[in-house]
Amino acid sequence: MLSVANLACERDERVLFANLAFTVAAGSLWQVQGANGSGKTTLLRILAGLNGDYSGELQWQGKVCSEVRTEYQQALFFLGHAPSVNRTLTPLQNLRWFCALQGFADDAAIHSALNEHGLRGYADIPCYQMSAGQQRRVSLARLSLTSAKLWILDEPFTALDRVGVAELEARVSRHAAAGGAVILTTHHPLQTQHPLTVLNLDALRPEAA
Amino acid sequence: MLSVANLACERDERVLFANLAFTVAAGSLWQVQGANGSGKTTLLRILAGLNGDYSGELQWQGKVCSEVRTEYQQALFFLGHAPSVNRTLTPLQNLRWFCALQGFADDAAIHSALNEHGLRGYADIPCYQMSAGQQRRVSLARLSLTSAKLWILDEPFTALDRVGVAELEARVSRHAAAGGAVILTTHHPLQTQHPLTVLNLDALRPEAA
Amino acid sequence: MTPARKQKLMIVGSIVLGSAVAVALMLYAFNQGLNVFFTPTEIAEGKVGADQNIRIGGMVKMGSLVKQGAGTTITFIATDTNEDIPVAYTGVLPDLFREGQGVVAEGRIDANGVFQANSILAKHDENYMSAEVKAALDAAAERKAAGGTP
Amino acid sequence: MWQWFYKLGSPRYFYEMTTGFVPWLARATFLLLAIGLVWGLGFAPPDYQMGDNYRIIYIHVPTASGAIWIYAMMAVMAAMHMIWNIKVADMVAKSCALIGASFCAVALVTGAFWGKPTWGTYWIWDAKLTATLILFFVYVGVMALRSAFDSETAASKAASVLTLVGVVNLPIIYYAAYWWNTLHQRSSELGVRDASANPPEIWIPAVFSGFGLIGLIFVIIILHTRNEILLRERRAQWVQELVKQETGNA
Amino acid sequence: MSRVALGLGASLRATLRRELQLAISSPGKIVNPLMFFVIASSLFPLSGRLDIDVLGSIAPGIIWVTALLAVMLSMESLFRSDYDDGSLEQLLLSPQPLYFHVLIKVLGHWLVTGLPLVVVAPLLGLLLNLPAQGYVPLLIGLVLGTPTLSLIAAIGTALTVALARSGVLLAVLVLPLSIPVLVFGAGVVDTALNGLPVAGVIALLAALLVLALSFAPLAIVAALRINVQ
Amino acid sequence: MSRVALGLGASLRATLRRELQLAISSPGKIVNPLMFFVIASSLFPLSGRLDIDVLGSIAPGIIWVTALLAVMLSMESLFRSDYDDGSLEQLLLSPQPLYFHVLIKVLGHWLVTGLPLVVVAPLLGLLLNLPAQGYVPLLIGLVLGTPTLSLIAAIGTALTVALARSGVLLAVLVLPLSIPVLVFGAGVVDTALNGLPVAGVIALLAALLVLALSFAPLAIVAALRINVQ
Ligand code: HEM
Ligand SMILES: Nc1ncnc2c1ncn2[C@@H]1O[C@H](COP(=O)(O)OP(=O)(O)OP(=O)(O)O)[C@@H](O)[C@H]1O
Ligand SMILES: Nc1ncnc2c1ncn2[C@@H]1O[C@H](COP(=O)(O)OP(=O)(O)OP(=O)(O)O)[C@@H](O)[C@H]1O
Ligand SMILES: [Mg+2]
Ligand SMILES: [Mg+2]
Repeated sequence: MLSVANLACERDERVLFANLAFTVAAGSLWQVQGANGSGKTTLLRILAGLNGDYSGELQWQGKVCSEVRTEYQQALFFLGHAPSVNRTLTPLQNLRWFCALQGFADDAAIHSALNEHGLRGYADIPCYQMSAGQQRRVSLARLSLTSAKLWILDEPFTALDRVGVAELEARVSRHAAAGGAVILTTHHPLQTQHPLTVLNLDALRPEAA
Repeated sequence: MLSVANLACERDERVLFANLAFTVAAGSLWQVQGANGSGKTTLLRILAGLNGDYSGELQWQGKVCSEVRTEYQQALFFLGHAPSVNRTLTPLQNLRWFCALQGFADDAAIHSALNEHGLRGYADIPCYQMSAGQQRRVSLARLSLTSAKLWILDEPFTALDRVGVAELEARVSRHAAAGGAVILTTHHPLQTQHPLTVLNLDALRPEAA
Repeated sequence: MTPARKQKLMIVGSIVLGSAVAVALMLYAFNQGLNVFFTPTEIAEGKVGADQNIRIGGMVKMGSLVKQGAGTTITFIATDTNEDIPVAYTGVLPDLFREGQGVVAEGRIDANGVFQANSILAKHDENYMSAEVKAALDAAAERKAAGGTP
Repeated sequence: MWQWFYKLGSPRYFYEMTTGFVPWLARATFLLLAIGLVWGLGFAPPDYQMGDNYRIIYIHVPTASGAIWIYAMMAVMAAMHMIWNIKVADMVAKSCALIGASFCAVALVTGAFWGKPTWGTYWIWDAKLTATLILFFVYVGVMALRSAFDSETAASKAASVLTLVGVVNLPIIYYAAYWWNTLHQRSSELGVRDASANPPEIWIPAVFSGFGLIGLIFVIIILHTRNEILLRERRAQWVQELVKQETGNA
Repeated sequence: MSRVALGLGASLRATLRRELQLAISSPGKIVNPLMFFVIASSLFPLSGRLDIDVLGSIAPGIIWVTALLAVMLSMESLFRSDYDDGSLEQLLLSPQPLYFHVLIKVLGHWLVTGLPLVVVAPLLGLLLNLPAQGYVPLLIGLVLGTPTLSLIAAIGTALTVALARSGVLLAVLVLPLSIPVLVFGAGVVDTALNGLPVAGVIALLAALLVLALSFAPLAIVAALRINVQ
Repeated sequence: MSRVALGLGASLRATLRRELQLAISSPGKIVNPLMFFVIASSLFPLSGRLDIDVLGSIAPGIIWVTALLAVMLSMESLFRSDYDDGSLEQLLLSPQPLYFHVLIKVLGHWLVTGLPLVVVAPLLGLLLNLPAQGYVPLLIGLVLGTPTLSLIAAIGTALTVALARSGVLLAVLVLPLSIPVLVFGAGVVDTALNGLPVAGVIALLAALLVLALSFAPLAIVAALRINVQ
């Protein structure tokens, strides 16, 4: 689905990675690993098209990403460090807008997504009244609403309790098993049934090599 | 050292905990556990004196906390969700201010604290140029500078890589072993040699009981 | 003394000191006089030079009001019963403006000592009375002025 | 004394005490206002200079001085809330802000409409008028701050701090009278003290409407505070029982 | 599933609705710019003993300058929370046409912050002794001018969204760009007070509005893309 | 170890140094309020065809009002980043006397934002045709008045620090409280221009400053404690 060729990025004189080349196939589950500051966030944002500060080529289904931008964005779901949840709105209002941006409306689906993520009864409570982990759950409820093929998730397990982590691990595996693709970062060891491809940025770093 | 009697807190109609009573003795290591939204952050902020919205009594060395505030604050180190690191200043400048607030100046100690936390060579780089994990490390370098007895840490492992997590676990155990006391929250299983006391807020919740 | 005590003392000390200094400054200020609002007496005492933009307040002296030309230009004498100052004004007058009534004018004193007003506001006094009472009082005052005893 | 003080500080005591008291106060208020306004607006003789326009006085004066006194009361309540953490005091302060601002607005509007015929202008930057306007701004600031917070505790504490800071403005506003000349008349107390100038037909209705307005202030504050108590204590047992009773009766 | 596919119009309406919901859930967003407008305008007469006629003659200037400041300050929050919480990333990554979404967002914001300013402006006219023949031109000018100001301010906001608390920087970027609107806007009133025909100046204001409507969204989108790196 | 114990004075100096370092590392903090001051004052002459003498007579008002706005806008950032990144918690939990640290922080901020305004004010006087005898009173007034404005604005900032982008709310809180400073500050110039003695007004401004210096820190500390819940 997504293939990367010859990708290199440097920030403030430091080369984070160079000559990176890989292909994320349908049905695969990728974990980007590396020490703090190794460039995981940077890589994920480049893949999502949010950071243009790189050299190399990104291809989506064989076409250069920047040329099929709308198509690529339709197939992509990205979740960064920040939860993308407006604190003054309710989960329902937040997710309605998300759906509208994806081009559909479906309140029933939103409610069931919230239930799935352990937020039954929270649909109409303003998000500022929720704890860090609950806000993260609102954010992750999007995973049940999007029809995107490729998921890019930057430290999605942050702030989740143990049950939440296990559920998310399962969800991610299911998505890959169903023919989607997932790229994520996390510092904790993933427990999934699905085969995992690990991309270790520490090993790749030029000076480390 | 710190004893809590009859502590209760509610937020927006929901009782988070009630009748909480425990004593944190010197040399002990406490982990506050609970699902998302169970009130861990709230409890820690109450203990640190940042949240006054509770009923019950807090005592420090046998005296009511609010009456021996300065003394208590001298003995306390608190680290919340936010890293307390100014992004435009360098780690050195950040830590210098921290030391001044504790009433001393010691550049050599700051440099060695940074080295200990894997930030050799980063002392004079503005913090906004650092990754999430590196900023967290700057924040944690304070642990090597403070002479506080009681550490209260809210999810200190967030954003740390594996090495960082292991180091922090070791540091926390050492502090407890040396006669200090640590109260922390985390969703991941702690690996420490030191005996661990677990306070599970889920089990304590009135409706759960 | 514990450090906490010492801190508290320093804070209280600086607040007390600050208040004292502030009070002293204010007393000084009020002794200096802050008025930019002048009475005819003050003007007669020469407190105001020509061509300063000031406000004056007083009463329109009985019988001093003169309409000139088409009636939009008037002159009258403002008085505080002690001193008088002539005032000239062109423009629309408020309803309450009449002889014997309070007035506030803003403008400058010209070379001839006439206050050239560029705005005039009428002032009601602090008393309210019905038209009949006013008439009765006026009558009484006239009788008194005529020397009669009631 | 202290015991009573603390008792009044308990929302429940406040609520129960006012339950019996408020209807009577309301009736008395209504009577006073009715007499004062009907007499003042309908029957008092016209003023020799301003004719019937001066009748605005029966609304303007009480609302204007009310706005000032209500601020003072709000400040006392804020101080009590900050020092002793008395919740009822904060609820009263919240009610004060609302009606103080309304009174201030009414005084401004009536004053402006009165100013046109008497002074020849709706508005002039005179000391008293300016002071009233600033007071209105301060009220609005307190309310805006309160409504900006999500959390009730933070909102009430922040509003208290601002209220107390705003008190500093009051004497300064007073001395601003040195700055702008006062076109607005000085306090006349409507001749109540030395009944020489203003005849009784004019000041008696004013006294009625004045006391009526004071009554009205207290009635509104108490009703508003009672509402606030029910809202904030809605989970307390006594409120739940009250609600059960009410719904049972209905 | 009960999924309903939405056209562009419907999804723009969703963006507009969200903007209005945000305004309703924090009413200060509507009231505060208004209060700022009133308070800031009354600072001028307080800061000196002005002749009442002079005050009337500078009233249009005061009203327009404070309206400009009020619009600018209230625009500051337009993309702020979306940037902070990551919603802006979601907007940029959505397959929707950003141009229109951004335009709608600005207009929604204008509805809750700019329009109320227009409504209270006559009150300020009273306070500042604006001559009677100035009111209608003032209103026409503000109706045409404040959306333009909003759009210009939105460009500034988008440029500075990555910077924490950038109020002053925003002002430095936006004020010079807004000067033409200010000049023509206050000019409408001035012209009317001098008894001259105002149609020409009004047409210029309208032209500025149309220009802003068509080009500002481009600049805003570009600025947002730069900031969300 | 090379640990040096610090007294209160030395640790206050550390807070002051940090404030200055922050200003140096983002020079916009110093330059932007200045630019705002200059641009905003020059909006007035642009917004209407004013008689040059009239302009001179309203110059003190314009300069003071824009100085007030500039101080207020630049104060917005005083506790912002400290709140966002948690440094404020550390300050509140430190065993140091907050009263003095907060005071020093405000004064440090004034040094980098308020003082430069005083320095460029004469330039604006020139632009706005301020009569010659107005310059010295203007400067004296600004030197005494801007720190007071900073302290008042700091109370507002502290009260609103927990609220996201609260620029307009800040204005609504701070402007009414600042009116006395504005009145006396502009009054100094006005009085001087009318040839009257200014000592009394200056004493009043100084009294306000002293009052603010001693009481504002109390309010600021209380406000910060409320917001860091
Ligand atoms: C917008 C315009 C006006 C405002 C803001 C205003 C404000 C006030 C205020 C604040 C007071 C209460 C003073 C105190 O309790 O110390 C007051 C009282 C009073 N006002 Fe006005 N006023 C305005 C216009 C007028 C006009 C046009 C008149 C009629 C000439 C008037 C007549 C009075 C009288 C007779 C009192 C009672 C006297 C006293 O106790 O001070 N006011 N006004
Ligand atoms: N600002 C707030 N206003 C009202 N309620 C709040 C607020 N913040 C948190 N809460 C409520 O308080 C409860 C406890 O929140 P808290 O942040 O202490 O949870 P936590 O245990 O730290 O959760 P997490 O694991 O997600 O960090 C939550 O259920 C939340 O709904
Ligand atoms: N805004 C920035 N400007 C300059 N350099 C930056 C910036 N942000 C990050 N960097 C640098 O880029 C490198 C990679 O940062 P990145 O955030 O991608 O790391 P990461 O792998 O996600 O780390 P973490 O595990 O801590 O989240 C870091 O070494 C950091 O110094
Ligand atoms: Mg990262
Ligand atoms: Mg938490």
